[in-house]
Amino acid sequence: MREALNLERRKALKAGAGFGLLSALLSVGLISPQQARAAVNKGAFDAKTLDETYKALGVSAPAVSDQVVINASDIAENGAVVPIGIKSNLPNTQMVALLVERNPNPLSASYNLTEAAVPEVTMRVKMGQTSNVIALVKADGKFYTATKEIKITLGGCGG
Amino acid sequence: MRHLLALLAGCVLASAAMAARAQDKSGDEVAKYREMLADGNPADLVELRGEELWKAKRGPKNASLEQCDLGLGPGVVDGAYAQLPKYFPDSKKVMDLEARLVYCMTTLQGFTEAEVTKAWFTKPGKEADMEALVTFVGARSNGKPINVANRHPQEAAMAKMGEYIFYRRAGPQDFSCAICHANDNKRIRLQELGNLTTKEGAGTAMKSFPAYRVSQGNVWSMQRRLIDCMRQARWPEPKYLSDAVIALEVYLQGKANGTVMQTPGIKR
Amino acid sequence: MGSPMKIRASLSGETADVKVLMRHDMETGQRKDASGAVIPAWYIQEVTVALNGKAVVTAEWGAAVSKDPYLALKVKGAKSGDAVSVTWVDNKGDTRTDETKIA
Amino acid sequence: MRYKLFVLAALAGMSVGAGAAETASLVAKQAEKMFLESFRSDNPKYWMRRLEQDEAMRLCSTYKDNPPAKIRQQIQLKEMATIRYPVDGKLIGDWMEGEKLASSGRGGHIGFIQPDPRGTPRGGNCYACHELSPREVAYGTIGPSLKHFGRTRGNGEDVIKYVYDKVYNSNAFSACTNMPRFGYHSWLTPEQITHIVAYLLDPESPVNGD
Repeated sequence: MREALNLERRKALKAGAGFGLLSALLSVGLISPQQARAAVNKGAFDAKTLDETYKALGVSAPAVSDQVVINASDIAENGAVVPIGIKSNLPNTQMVALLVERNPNPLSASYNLTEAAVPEVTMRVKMGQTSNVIALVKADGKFYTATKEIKITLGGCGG
Repeated sequence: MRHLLALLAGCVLASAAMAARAQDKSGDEVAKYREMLADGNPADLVELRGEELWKAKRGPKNASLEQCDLGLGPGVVDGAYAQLPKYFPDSKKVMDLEARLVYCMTTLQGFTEAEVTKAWFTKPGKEADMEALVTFVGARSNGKPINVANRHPQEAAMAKMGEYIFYRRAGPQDFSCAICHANDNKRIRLQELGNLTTKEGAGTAMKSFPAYRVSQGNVWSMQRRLIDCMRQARWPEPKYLSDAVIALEVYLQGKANGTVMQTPGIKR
Repeated sequence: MGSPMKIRASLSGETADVKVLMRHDMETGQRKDASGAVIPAWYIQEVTVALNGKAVVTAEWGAAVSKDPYLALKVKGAKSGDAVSVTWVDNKGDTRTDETKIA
Repeated sequence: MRYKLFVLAALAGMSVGAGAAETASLVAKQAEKMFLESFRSDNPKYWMRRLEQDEAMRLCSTYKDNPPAKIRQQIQLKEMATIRYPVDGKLIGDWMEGEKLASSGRGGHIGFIQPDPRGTPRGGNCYACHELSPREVAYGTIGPSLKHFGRTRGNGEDVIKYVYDKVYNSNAFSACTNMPRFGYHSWLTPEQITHIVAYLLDPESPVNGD
């Protein structure tokens, strides 16, 4: 029985972009969320520095590119919710990720894009303090970045 | 000498202009931040839950709130928030939306007052039903002008007492509401402060509540907003639904009268 | 099973603008409650956006994504009436799927 | 209903020619009672004492922070007499400590919803209302800009004493100002006030930098 389940799971994982399958397995309780996480981006979300994160993602020496654009305000009124958009103008963009340099774990989110997706995503993240945010893009097998500083201000009455 | 003065005056102007520009830049960036937030207000999800709660048969009497009289007759929700607080002959009290919802939940659904006021605001992992109901009812006044006539003598009396409380200083920082909210064009840190003694200032504030607060991750009602102002003033904690809080609401709604509701808002 | 999402999908040309609001606490596991006890981590780890049942974007999230998450993206080759569905799975294994038709 | 009875009773007792002042004081009496009854009964007594007003607070509230000249003068004289100094007599301290105090708006929050944890140090929260260091963009404008305060005013004895006194008891100079009386309420200690003085006046302080 266990054999069978393992086989099932291996098949699912093999499917690669089969996230739908993964969630299906999760929802019926066939695999635990920890296993699901391990299956996808092992370690990258637990990495504590930019370098560790890049290593975990298999990224080396990403090139700075003006074809990667970060859309965010210079100032955020509250670090609990910081809206950030990433757009890639590079052909064949396969993945975009957002890293917040000074967060306890820099990697906030990563998006695998199929050909049907425009390489442009907007999200909202928590930032513990003023920090550089880095848009990491994988296009045609190579990695590119753009960086922007976002100031987190103390707001309101201050308490 | 005259040249020196002219030069000095020039410097002052220039640095003032530079400061103004720096401030504009911060202002522009804050405006952009708010614009990006406004594109998706999580309060919309809270509103949906509120509507479900409104229609759900609940409590010992297994009844919904659909027959609740919010001031425009039983079951009328559209526009109700915009004309609250008001005097209700059945309870012989001036009530705001939350006080009225508690009244309906006790009379129609058979809950006790303690049951429905115990968890009136959201705590981590526990969303408050009251917040959801307020968000739903509030949103159904969207586009309607605030209309508190203060016709009943008790409403007029509450407005006067609200004004008194607005200026009443207390606590180890000498604060009153007026300290921060009786002047035009002021900021606390980067946040603009409305002059709540004017229609424009009070209107901007009152039309947008209930509002989602990104710093808190949930919707705040006007009760929550005012009770927290008193916390920030370093005062002890007012009772939920107390007369002092409702009196302030009556005073502020009166100042905002005529302003078109735009809720749920989204704020820092 | 989670609270419902709000999905907006509007068409400009052949590209659909998809905007999603999800209701989730997104607890980092680093906060404490009033009694000083750590509030356990609880956050969405995986999001799939699909057009007519076919995955277009698959996302992995950390705990740094804000409470009540917002996600906006664009899908090519869409037409009026197409179904856009969004599925999330959190670290407790809870999941939710909602769907809307492109206006 | 309670209020209505109260109004009627009070009206009956009014002398002929009772005017706006009497009406105002009547509202004040009712409102005062209602206000104090509006707080949770489980607030400890020493919390509730925070709602008591001293004479300056009472007068400022009554006149909506704009008292007539005579009363203004009276408040200022009385408040001036409350100012106390550090034992060693030194009125200018450490600007770095001052910066911490100026930046923090924490401390002193009570109640049951979001009180400060026990022992949270109280900040001066200067940035809530004032521009100070040119490097801090998140400053308020309720009070005047104090950027380059020492650079423009110097740091002579008179200026040092003025700044100390002003922070200790703002109402000694400007009755019913928006600024708290930090020393008078023991919100900050005399020593902490000397650090704020340094933050404003020390040439090394970022307030006087670029």
